[in-house]
Amino acid sequence: MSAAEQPAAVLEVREVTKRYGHGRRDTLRALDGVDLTLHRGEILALVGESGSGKSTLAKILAGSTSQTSGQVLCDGVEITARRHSTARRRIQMVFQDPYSSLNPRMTVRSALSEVLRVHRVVPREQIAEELSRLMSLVGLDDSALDAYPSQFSGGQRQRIAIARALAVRPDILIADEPVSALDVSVQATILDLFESLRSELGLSVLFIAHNLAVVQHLADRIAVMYLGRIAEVAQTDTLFASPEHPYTQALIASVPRMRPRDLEQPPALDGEPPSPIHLPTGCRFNPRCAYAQPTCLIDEPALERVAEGHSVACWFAGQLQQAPTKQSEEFA
Amino acid sequence: MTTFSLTHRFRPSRREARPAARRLRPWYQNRSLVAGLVIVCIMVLLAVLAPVLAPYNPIKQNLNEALQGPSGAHWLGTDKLGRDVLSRLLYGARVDLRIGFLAVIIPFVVGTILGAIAGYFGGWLDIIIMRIVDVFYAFPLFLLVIALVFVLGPGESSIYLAIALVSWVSYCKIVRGEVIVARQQEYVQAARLGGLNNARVLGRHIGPNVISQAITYAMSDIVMDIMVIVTLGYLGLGITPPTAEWGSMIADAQEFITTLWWMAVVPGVAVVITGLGLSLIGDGLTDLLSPERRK
Amino acid sequence: GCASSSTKSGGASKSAGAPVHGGNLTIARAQDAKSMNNILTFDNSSIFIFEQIMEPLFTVTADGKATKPLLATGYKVSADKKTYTINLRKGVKFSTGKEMTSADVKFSIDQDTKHASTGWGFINSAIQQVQAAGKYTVVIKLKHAWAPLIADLALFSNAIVPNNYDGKTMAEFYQAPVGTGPFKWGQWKRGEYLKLVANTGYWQKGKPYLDSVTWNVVPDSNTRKLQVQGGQADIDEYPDWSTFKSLGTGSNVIAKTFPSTELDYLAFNEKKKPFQDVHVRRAISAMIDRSAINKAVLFGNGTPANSLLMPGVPFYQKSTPGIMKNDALAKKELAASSVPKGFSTTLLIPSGDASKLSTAQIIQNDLQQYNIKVTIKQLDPTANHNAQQNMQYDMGLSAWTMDIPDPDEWTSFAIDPDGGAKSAYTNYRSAEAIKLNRQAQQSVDHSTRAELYNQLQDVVAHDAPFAFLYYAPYAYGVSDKVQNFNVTPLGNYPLTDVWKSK
Amino acid sequence: MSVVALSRTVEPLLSVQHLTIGIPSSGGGHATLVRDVSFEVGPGVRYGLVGESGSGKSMTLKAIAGLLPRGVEVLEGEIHFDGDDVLTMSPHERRRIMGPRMAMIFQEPMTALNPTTRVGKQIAEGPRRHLGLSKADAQELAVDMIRRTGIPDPARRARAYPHELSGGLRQRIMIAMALSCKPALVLCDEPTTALDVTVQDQVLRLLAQLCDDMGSALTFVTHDLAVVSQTCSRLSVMYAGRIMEEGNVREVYEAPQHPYTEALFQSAPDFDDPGRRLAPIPGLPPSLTDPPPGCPFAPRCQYAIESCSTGSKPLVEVRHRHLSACDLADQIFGGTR
Amino acid sequence: MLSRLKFVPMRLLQAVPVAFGVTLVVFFMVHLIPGNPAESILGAQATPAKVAALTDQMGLNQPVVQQYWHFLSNLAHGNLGESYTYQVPVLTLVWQRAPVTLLLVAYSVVLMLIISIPLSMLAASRPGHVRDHAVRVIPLVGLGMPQFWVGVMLLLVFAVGTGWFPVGGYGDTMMDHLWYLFLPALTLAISISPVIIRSLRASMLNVLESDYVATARSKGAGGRSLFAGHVLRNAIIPAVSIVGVNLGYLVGGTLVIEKVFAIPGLGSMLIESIFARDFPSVQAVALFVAVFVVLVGVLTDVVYTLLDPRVDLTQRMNA
Ligand SMILES: Nc1ncnc2c1ncn2[C@@H]1O[C@H](COP(=O)(O)OP(=O)(O)OP(=O)(O)O)[C@@H](O)[C@H]1O
Ligand SMILES: Nc1ncnc2c1ncn2[C@@H]1O[C@H](COP(=O)(O)OP(=O)(O)OP(=O)(O)O)[C@@H](O)[C@H]1O
Ligand SMILES: [Mg+2]
Ligand SMILES: [Mg+2]
Repeated sequence: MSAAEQPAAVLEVREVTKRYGHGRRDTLRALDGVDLTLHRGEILALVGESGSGKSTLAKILAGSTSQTSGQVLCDGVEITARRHSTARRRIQMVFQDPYSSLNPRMTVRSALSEVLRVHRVVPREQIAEELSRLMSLVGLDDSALDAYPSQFSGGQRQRIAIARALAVRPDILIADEPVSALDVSVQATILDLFESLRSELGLSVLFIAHNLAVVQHLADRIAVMYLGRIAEVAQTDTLFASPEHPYTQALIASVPRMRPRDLEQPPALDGEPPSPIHLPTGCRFNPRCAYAQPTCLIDEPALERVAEGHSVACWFAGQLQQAPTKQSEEFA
Repeated sequence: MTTFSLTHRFRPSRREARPAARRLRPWYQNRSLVAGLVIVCIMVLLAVLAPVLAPYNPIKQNLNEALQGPSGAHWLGTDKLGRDVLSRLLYGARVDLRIGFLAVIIPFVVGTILGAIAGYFGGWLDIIIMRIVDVFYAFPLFLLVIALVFVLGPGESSIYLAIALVSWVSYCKIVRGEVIVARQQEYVQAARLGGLNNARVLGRHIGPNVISQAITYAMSDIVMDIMVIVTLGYLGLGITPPTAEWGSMIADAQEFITTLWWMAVVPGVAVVITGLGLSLIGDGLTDLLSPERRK
Repeated sequence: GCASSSTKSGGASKSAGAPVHGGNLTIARAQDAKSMNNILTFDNSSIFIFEQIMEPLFTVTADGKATKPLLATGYKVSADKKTYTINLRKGVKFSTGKEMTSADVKFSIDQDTKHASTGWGFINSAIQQVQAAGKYTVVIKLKHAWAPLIADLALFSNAIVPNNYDGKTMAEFYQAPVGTGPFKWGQWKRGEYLKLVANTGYWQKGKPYLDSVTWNVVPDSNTRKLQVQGGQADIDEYPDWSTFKSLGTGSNVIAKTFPSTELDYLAFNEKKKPFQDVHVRRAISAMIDRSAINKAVLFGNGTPANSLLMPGVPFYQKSTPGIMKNDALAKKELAASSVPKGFSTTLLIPSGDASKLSTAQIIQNDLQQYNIKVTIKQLDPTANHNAQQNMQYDMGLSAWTMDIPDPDEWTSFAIDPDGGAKSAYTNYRSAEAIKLNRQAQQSVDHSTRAELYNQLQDVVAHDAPFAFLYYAPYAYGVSDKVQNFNVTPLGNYPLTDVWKSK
Repeated sequence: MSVVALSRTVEPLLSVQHLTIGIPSSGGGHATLVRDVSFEVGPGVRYGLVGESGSGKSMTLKAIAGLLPRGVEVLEGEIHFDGDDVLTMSPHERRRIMGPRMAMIFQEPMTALNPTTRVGKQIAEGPRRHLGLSKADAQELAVDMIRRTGIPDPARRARAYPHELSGGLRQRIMIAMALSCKPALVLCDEPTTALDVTVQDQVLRLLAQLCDDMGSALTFVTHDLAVVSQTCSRLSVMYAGRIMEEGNVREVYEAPQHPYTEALFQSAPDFDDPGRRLAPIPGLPPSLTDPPPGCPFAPRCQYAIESCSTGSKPLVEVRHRHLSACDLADQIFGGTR
Repeated sequence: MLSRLKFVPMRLLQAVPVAFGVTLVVFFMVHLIPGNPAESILGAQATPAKVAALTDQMGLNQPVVQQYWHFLSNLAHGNLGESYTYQVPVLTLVWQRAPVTLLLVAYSVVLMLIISIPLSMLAASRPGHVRDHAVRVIPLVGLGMPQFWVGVMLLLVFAVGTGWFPVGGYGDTMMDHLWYLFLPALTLAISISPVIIRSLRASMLNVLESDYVATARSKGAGGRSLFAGHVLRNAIIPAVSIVGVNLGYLVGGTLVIEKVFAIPGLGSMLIESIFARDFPSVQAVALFVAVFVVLVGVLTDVVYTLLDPRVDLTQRMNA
C-alpha cells in the first residue's frame, strides 16, 4: 500500500503493559505488551473475553490510569495520564453502564453545561444554543435537558452520556461496551448513532464489545484480545472470513446463531482463560488451543503481519486446518 | 486454588430496569421521615415556645413545694428545690437541642471534609488521616469526652469542644468509605475524564451523593451527644446549674431513683422521644437519599 | 451511754440481749481506703479502718467531748504543766504476740512528730521530748503549756506501733500494719474491698465479737442503699440524705444519725472584692435561709449553725449570736456596704456532690433577691481543693469535722491566718480572735478556756468570715442485726464492742 | 429434535393459565408486572421465554418456582405442575417438590451460590434433604454431579468456595446443583448472560445435554434471540408482561406472526446476515402502572390502526400451534387460517 | 485456612503507629490539665517548696519532648509509674482490674448477641410488619435511657425485688463472677442492642433477599434449615464488624456501669483516678483500653476472615 493510501493514525499504542498488585509474586498483568493503532475516522472494535484487558486499555487511553510501561501516541505525540486539559479534551470516553455513568443528582443541563463552561468550549451566552445542538446530535429532544437521569431509559441515558463526551468536541471516542447493558431494540439506535457520528463528525472510535454480532455490524476493523495481548487484528470482513488465530476461530464458532445448531457437538473451545497472575509459559493460549505444538509451550509468538492490514500472534498463522488435532486436557 | 476474586470479575448483568421502583417517591410519602420530622418539629416548637408555654420560671425555687407528685398546679410535679418539672423540661429542650445540634455541626463539617479528602486522594494523605482516626477510635467516646471535659472544666463550651475533638472521626470514617465507593462510580470517572478539577469533582459530583450517610449518622449522633451530656451530669461534669437541662434533671433525680423513680423517667422520656424522632428522620433519609441502598 | 438517735422508733431498742461471737461485718462505702499509714494519711476512709488495728494511749469518750485512757492507764501533770508522766497498761500485746512497752510508745510518737511536714505531726508541735522512763512509763516534756496534749495523744496518728516497725521499713510495715487493736490485717483488693480479721489476742478479753470486718467499695449511693436493704451489706457508710428516711422503712435497716462535729459553711475569700467588707459578709449571711437548706438538703436532719464551733465540741456556746436569715439585717448591711446595689460573684463547689449542689442553688436563689448574682462553679474535688488553697475563688462551700476532742484543731485552722491555712483559706484576720485563740491554747484550766472560747465564738459570729450554714449529724444505714454500732462525734466508729445477732 | 413432535395428548408437565402478577398497593394504581400469561410445557420439552428487559420473564419464572420477591403477588391465574396447583400448596408441600421435581438456575452464578459454604456441600444439600442420602453418600453424589458437568478433578473442586471458581465453573456448579435430584423441570433465568461467548457455548451445550440425559424439561428465560434459538424448541415472546406470540422456534424465526416479534428480529444483529441494516424499535415500553388499553405494542407498532388501541388482545392460533396476540396477524403476515 | 491469617502480623505492624499515637494522646491528656500536677498530688500539704521539689522529681520542668521520651522509655520497660493514690505500681492495679472489665465486656457481648439475634430475626422475617416496627422502635427507648438509670432499675427489680441477683459487687469464684456480673452485663447489652439489632436486621434482610437464599429455597430449604444453613452465618459476618466497631462504646459504658454496680474494674478505676488526679493511673487505664480496642480490631478481622472465606485481608490492608 502506498503512503498516500495509508490511513493516518490518530492514536497509537506501543508495547503498553499494565500491572496491578503490590507483591512481587502477585502481580497481575492486565496488559502485556499491546500494540494497536486507531486510524482517523475509523471504528476499531476491541473484542475479547472478560478480563482480557479491554477496559484497562481504554482507561489508559482516556488517561484515567497510567500504563506500567510502553507509550501512547496521539497524532504522533506521546501522552500520559497526567495530561493537559486540551489533550484531555481530544479523547473522551463512554462507559458501559448508563445507569451509573450519570450523576443522579444533576440534571442533564447542569451536567452538560458544566463541561462546556469548564472547558470554555463556547462563549457563555452560546451555551444554551450548544446544548440544543448536542441534544439533536444524539437524537434527543431539548425538553430532556431539565430532567434528571432517573427519568430516562437506558438507551436515552447512553445518549446523554455520549452527548457529554461529545460536548468538548473530541477527536477520539473510546466506548467501553456502550451497548452491552442495553436491550437489542435500543442497542440498534446507539449503534446507529456511532455510525453517524463517525460519518458526520469524522470521529475515530475505539469500540469495545464482547458481542461479535454487534461488532460485525459496526466496525471497520477488529482487534481480538486474549489475556492482555492482541491475538489478531484485521479488517472486519477479513477477520470473519478467514480468521487466522485459533482463538479467533473459536470465538467465531461460539457465537450463538439464529439458526439451530447441533448442541451434541463439543463446544468450540474448552476451558476458560487462566489467571493473569499465573500466565502459562509460551503462547498464552496454548492450554486451550487445539493445535498447540511443542513450540507453543516454549515461546510466545509476536503479533506478525500475515497480510495487508491483518496481523496475527500465532506461530502457525496461515497454516492451520479447521479440524482440531488435539483435544485439550487442561481445564481452567 | 488461591485465585483472587478480582481476576474473575463478571460483566455486570444487565440491570433490571424497575420503572416501578425507579421513580423516586416524594419525601412526604416517606412515613419514617414524616413521623420523625413531626416529632422533632414539635420538640423544637416546644423549645422555642418554652417562655410562652411554661407555667413557671424554670429556676424559681419553692422549697415548700419540693418533691411533689403531679398535680393540677404542677402537671409533672416538682423537683428537690420545688421547681416545676414541666417548665424545666420545656426550657431544657432549648439547651439540649441546641447542644445536640451545635455539637454535631463542627465534627460533621470537619469529619466530612477530611474523610472526603482521604477517600478521594488516597495515598499518603489517606494513610495519615486514617491513622489519626484510628488513634481517636481506639479511645471510647465517653472516656475521651469525660477526660476532656474534666481537663477543660465543666460547662457548655467544654462540652462542645470535647465532643468536637472526639466525634469527627466517625464522620471521617463514614464519608471516606462512601467516597471510595463513589470514586469508582462511572459518573465520577466520567467527570474526571471530562477534565473537571478535583475540587469540583468532589464538591459537585461526589459530595451530594455521599453526604446522606453522614447526615443519617448525624441524627443518631445528636442522641449520643445528649446521652453524653446526661452521663456528664451523672458524674458532676455537666451543664452549670441552675440551668434547666435534661441531663442535669436526670442526674438530679439520680438520688431519688430508689424512691421517686419517675423523676428520672420524665426527662428520660423527653430524651427518648427526641431520639426516636431523630432516628426516624435518619431512617427516612436513608431511604430517601439513597434509593439503591434501600433496606 | 449511747448517743444515737434513730428515725425508726423501736429499731434501736430492739433488745440486744447478750453479745454473740462470730460473723463478718460488711460495710459498704463510697470510696476505698488509700493508705494504712496512720501518720501520713488524711482521708477518713483510711482512718476509720486503721483505727481498728492501731490504738493510741488515750481515746475519746462516747460523747466526743473528753478523753479516757486506752493503752495508758492514767497520767500525771507537773506543776508547770510542761511534763506529763503517763502509765502504760500492762500485758497489752501486739497482734504479733509481742508485748507493748514504753519503747514502742516513744517510737510511735516520735515517728509522728518527725513527719510534721507531710503528715499529722504538726499536732505534736508542743512536744519537746518523749522519754521511755520505765518499761511501762513514758514521760513527755513540752515546750510550753499545752492544753490539748491528751486530746492530741488520742489522735490516731499517735497510735502505738511496734518499735522500729519490727525491723521493717515504713513502707513495708504499712503494707500490713501491726497494732494492738481489736482487729488485725487481713486482705486488701484495692478498689474492691479491704478485710480485717479479729485479733484473738486482744487485751480486752473476750473482744472483739466479730470474726472479721469487710469494707466494700460501692461508689453509687443507690447501690449502697440497695445492698443494705438486700442484706448484702450490714452498714451503709454514706447514705444520701434524700433517701435516708426511706432507708429504714419497711426493711430490716435502721436509718441512724449520730451527733457529729460537722459544720458546713460558706467561706468568703477576703482577698477578693468585695468580701473584705464585713458588711457584705454579714449581709450575705443574713440572706441565707438555713432552715430551707436544712429542709431541702438534709431533709430536716440537721440544725442551722450559729457558731464557729459545733455542738459536739467542748466549749460550744449555744447562745452565740451567729447570723440567721434576717431580711432587715441583710438590707441594712448591704446598704452600709461598698456594694449597696448588689454585685456579681461566683460560688465554688466540688463537682459530684448533690448536697453541695443543692445548697449552692438555694444560696444562689436567696442572694438573687438582693441583686447579688451568683454563678455556680463546679470543679472536681481535687481542683476545688487547690482553688481554695490558692485562694482562687470568691465564695466556696466547705465543711469541717473534728479529729480530736478539743476545739483548738479547728479554731487554729479557721481563724489564725498564720496557722498555714490562711484562716481556712478566707484570709480572715482579726487580732482579737487570734489573741483569744492563743490564750485558749495555752490555758489548761477548763473554765478559763470556756470563757475564752465563748468570746472567740462571739467575735467570729460578728465578723462573719464564714456564713455558718448547718450542723449535720452523721448518717448511717445499719442492719438491725448489728448491735452496739456507735459513731463518735469525731466520726470514728470503734468496732470493739460491735456484734451481730443471728 | 424429537421433542418437537410430541403430541398434544400428552399431559403437560407444567401448565400456566391466565397468570397475572402484580404489586398490590392499598392506595390504588397498582402495577401489573405480568398479565394473563398462559402456556404449557410438556415433559422433556425445552421451552423458551424471550423478551426485553422488564417484560416479566423473570417474574413468570419466579411465580412458577414460588420465589416471588416480597410485595409481588400472583393476582390471578393458576399454575399446575404435575397436575397439582402449586399456587395453593402449603409451603411445606412446596418445599417437597422444589429440588426433586422442579429446580432452578439463576442468572448470576456469583450471587446465587452461598459464599460461605463449600460448593460440594451446597450441591449435596438437595439430595440429602430429598433423597434421604447420608452425608457421605450425598457428598459422593455431589462429586459425581460435578464430574458430569465436565469439571476435572471434581473431588477437589467440591471443596472449593464459590469465590475460588471462575464464572463458567460456578455456573456448572449451579447446573450440577439443579440437576442433582433429577428434576422433571429445570427453570433457567438467563443462565449465560454473565458469561463470555466461548463459555456460554460450553454451558449451553452442557445444560442441554444433561437435561436430555435425565429427561428433564427446561423452561429457559433469556433476552437473547440467538441463544433461545439454539436451546429451545418452543418459545413465547413476551412484551410488557404479556405473551405476544408463541410457537415452535423454527416457525417463529422464519415467519413471525406478531409485529413486535418482527421488529425485535429486525433490531437484533444477526451474525449470519451482517449486511442487514438494524432497525431500532422507536419509543418506549408502556408504563406498568398505567398500561394503555388494547395491544401494549400499538404505540410503537408500524402497522397499528385505531382498533389496536381498544379491546383485549387474546393469543389466537394463527397457524398450526403458532399463536399470536395481534388482531392483524393474518393481514400483515398472511397467516393460513 | 491458616494461610489466610498471614495478614495478622502485618495488621499488627500497622497497629504500631496507632499505638504510638495513642501514647501521644495519653501523654498529652495529662499535660493539658491546667495547673501543676505536683500541686494536685500534694493536695492539702502543698507548700511552694514541696511543689518545687516534686516538680523537679517528676521531671515536670524538663522540655515536654524530653518528658515524652522519658514516658516512652519507661513504658518500654513496662514502667507506667506509681499510683498517686495507692502508692503501688499502676501496672499492678491495671492487671488486677483488667480481667474484671474484660469479663464484663465479653459477657455483655454474649448477652447482646443473645438479645439481638432472635429479635433481629423476628424483625427481618416480616419487614414492614408490626413486629418489625416494634423490634426497631422499642429498643430505641433503651438508647434514650441513661445506663445508670437502667442499671438501678434492674437492681431494684431483679436484685432487691426478687433476690435473684446480688446488688453489685464482683464475687470470688468464676461462677460468682458470672452471677454478679449478669445485671451489669445486661445493662450494657441493653444499651447497645438497639444499634446492633438495626444493623443485624438490615444484614439479615440483605441476606434474605440475596440470590443464594433464593437458590436454597429452590432446593426446597425453608424455615429453620434455611436460617441455620444459609441466613445466619452470612448475616453474622457483617455483625462481627459492627460489634467490633461498637466495642469502644461498650468499653466506654463500663465507666458508668462499674460505678453503679460497684465492680472493681478499669472503668471505675478510671473515674476514681480522674477525680483523684491520679495521673499515672489515668494514663495506664487509657493506654490499656486503647491498646485493647486496637487489638480487638485485629481480632475482629481474624474472626471476619475465619467466617467469610471470601475476604482476603492482605488485599484490604491499605484501606
Ligand atoms: N484496579 C484493578 N486492580 C487490580 N486488578 C484489576 C484492576 N482493574 C482490572 N484488573 C484486572 O485486570 C484484568 C483486566 O481487566 P479489564 O477490566 O481490563 O478486563 P476487560 O477485558 O475489560 O473485562 P470485561 O469484559 O469483564 O470488562 C482483569 O483480570 C482484572 O481483574
Ligand atoms: N422486587 C420487585 N419489586 C417490584 N417490581 C419488580 C421487582 N422485580 C422486578 N420488578 C418489576 O417487574 C417487571 C418485570 O420484571 P422481570 O424481572 O420479570 O423482567 P425480565 O423480563 O426478567 O427483565 P430482565 O431481562 O431485565 O431480567 C419489571 O418492570 C420490574 O421493574
Ligand atoms: Mg471491561
Ligand atoms: Mg430477568
